[in-house]
Amino acid sequence: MNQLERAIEAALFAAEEPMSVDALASFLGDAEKPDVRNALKALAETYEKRGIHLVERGKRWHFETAPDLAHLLRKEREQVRRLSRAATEVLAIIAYHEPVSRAEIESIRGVQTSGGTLDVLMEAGWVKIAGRREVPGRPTIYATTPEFLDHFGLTSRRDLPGIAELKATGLLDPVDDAYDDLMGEGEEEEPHEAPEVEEDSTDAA
Amino acid sequence: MNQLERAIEAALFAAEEPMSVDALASFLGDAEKPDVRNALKALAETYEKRGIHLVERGKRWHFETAPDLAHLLRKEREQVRRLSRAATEVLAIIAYHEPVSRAEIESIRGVQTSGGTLDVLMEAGWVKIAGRREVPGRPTIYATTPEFLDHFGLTSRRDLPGIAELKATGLLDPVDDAYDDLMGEGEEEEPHEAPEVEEDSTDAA
Amino acid sequence: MSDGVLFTDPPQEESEDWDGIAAEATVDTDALYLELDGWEGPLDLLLDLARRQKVDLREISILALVEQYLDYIEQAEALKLELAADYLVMAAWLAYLKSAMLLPKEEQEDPSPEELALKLQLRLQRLGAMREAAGRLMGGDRIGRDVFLRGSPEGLDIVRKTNWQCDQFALIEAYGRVKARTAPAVHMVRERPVMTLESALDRVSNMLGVTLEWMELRDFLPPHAEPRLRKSALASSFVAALELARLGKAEIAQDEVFGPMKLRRVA
Repeated sequence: MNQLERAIEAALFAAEEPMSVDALASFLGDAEKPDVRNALKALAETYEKRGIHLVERGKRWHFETAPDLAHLLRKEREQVRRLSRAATEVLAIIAYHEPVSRAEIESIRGVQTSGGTLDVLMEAGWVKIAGRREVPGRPTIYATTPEFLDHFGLTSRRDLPGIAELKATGLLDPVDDAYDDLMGEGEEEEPHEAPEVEEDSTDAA
Repeated sequence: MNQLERAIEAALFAAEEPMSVDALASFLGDAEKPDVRNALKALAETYEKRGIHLVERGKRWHFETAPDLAHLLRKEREQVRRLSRAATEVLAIIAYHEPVSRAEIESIRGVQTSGGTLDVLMEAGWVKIAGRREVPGRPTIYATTPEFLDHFGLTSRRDLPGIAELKATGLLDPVDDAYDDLMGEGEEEEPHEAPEVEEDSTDAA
Repeated sequence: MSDGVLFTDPPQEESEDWDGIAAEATVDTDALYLELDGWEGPLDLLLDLARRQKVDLREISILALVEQYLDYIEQAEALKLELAADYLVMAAWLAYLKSAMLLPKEEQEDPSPEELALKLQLRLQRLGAMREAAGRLMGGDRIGRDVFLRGSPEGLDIVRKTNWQCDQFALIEAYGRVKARTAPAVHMVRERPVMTLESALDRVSNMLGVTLEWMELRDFLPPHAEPRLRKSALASSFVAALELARLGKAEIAQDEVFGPMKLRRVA
């Protein structure tokens, strides 16, 4: 085990927040980023079978306890705050479709979404406003945060359960697009109420 | 690595306080204390050379970062600042009169000197406490340091220009006389109504 | 996507995160159940009904679904339950869809009932997919529930250090400034040729006592005085004259503006 690995191990252990490769490199002074990356990988491997794991969540690294020990550690600990079903669904829709406007969320759920639901998600730090869509009305669009990936144990958005299949089967496409696809070529030019969502490229490694 | 070791590792990692063998044994349910003790020893050994150490302090165990990495975990952020006018004056007085007490500094400057000013000079490493004067009240006395000479490019304090030289260069002339000299003869004798102002402009270039 | 993957029953443990609605868990299919408060809108109810058909949503019979929904709304009405407007709107729309689907094709208007049915099906698929995804998301290793962070991290110390700057000239200049400022100040008061008001008052009243004639102010000034003393004497004598006039000891006269000011004793 080299000094860099030791230093990274100690820094991540002591840090109050997950740290990115950049943050680690600059914190450790003269460390080169590729070296930091390699050291992180080596460390993650070392810890793989231990009671503590070193994990990457949204490009940031932190130590956490091994998931299989949850039953031991869960007792006496405060339960994670329960999300309402509505909030859970809205969060999933944002995560799988991001960035997405409230109207788009509502069109998928078939029901109005109360502002409170989005507030809860933003307060939890899992959802943030990601700007406005440049269409008439300039609706606010929402996206997930690194804390979201952190909390749900996802390395990146590509880790979202089943997202590849959902994409492949077109279940993330707006209904009208899917309909046109099914009909072969779209004979009737239908207005797309939900414009094509731009894929968030920030976490495409 | 056995399950007990993994569990202890995770428990100590997640614990908010160091844990005794008893506490660990009861936390982990049915663990026998000797087993816990052995597992702790094995873990401590495993971590011995790593960036994190498992240590026993007063019969309670916890993880901490390796002591030799302390310097790495403290990041110093340097910031260049110009010494304020007040601090420069105090420094000059100490340099010319050392060792000197704060009361003496104040009497030479003619204004009160805040303790913060001396702190700044000591933080800069240019001034140190040089003991106490053996007079009633035993005031602390201050003197300059070798770093002071270093920073100001002086071989010794004798390199500081003397009063005679200061006079010759006009640095000791009262401002009004110097003004009169510049203006030819001084017809109007103006009262000095503005008392000396304690300046604290840190960024006066 | 393999059949049924999206709509397998979500693992039981997920329901702990679902806020008391848990349609799947609490519902006995055979019993009459009405949970309109629990369903978030008609689409939700439709999806639930569709899942009861236990087939892939792509093969669901929209007609059967419509009938179930309408039955359902009817039952609710029979029980005199308050129905949210959007449930009734959906019921009306579905009733229309149903009738359109039962009518011969030629009489259809655009959009065709098939299109409407297909789109409804697509919507249900999407909602179902998201519901499934939400369940799997919540079932992941969540911090604070499945994995735990360090209990009390020391934190990384960031020590702010100031690098103070100053140079020799500034130092010496500062000392010069202090010395200059605090050097014992000896004030030399220069002697000035002035006539005070008191002496002017004495002088003018003495001179007035000599005669009863008008005298010009000028005549009271000391002869051969240097110009600066003369100026001062003029000012003081003028004020002295005013003072004597005020006391009733003298009269003042001036024939023209800026003319010579004359003074005489009051008899």
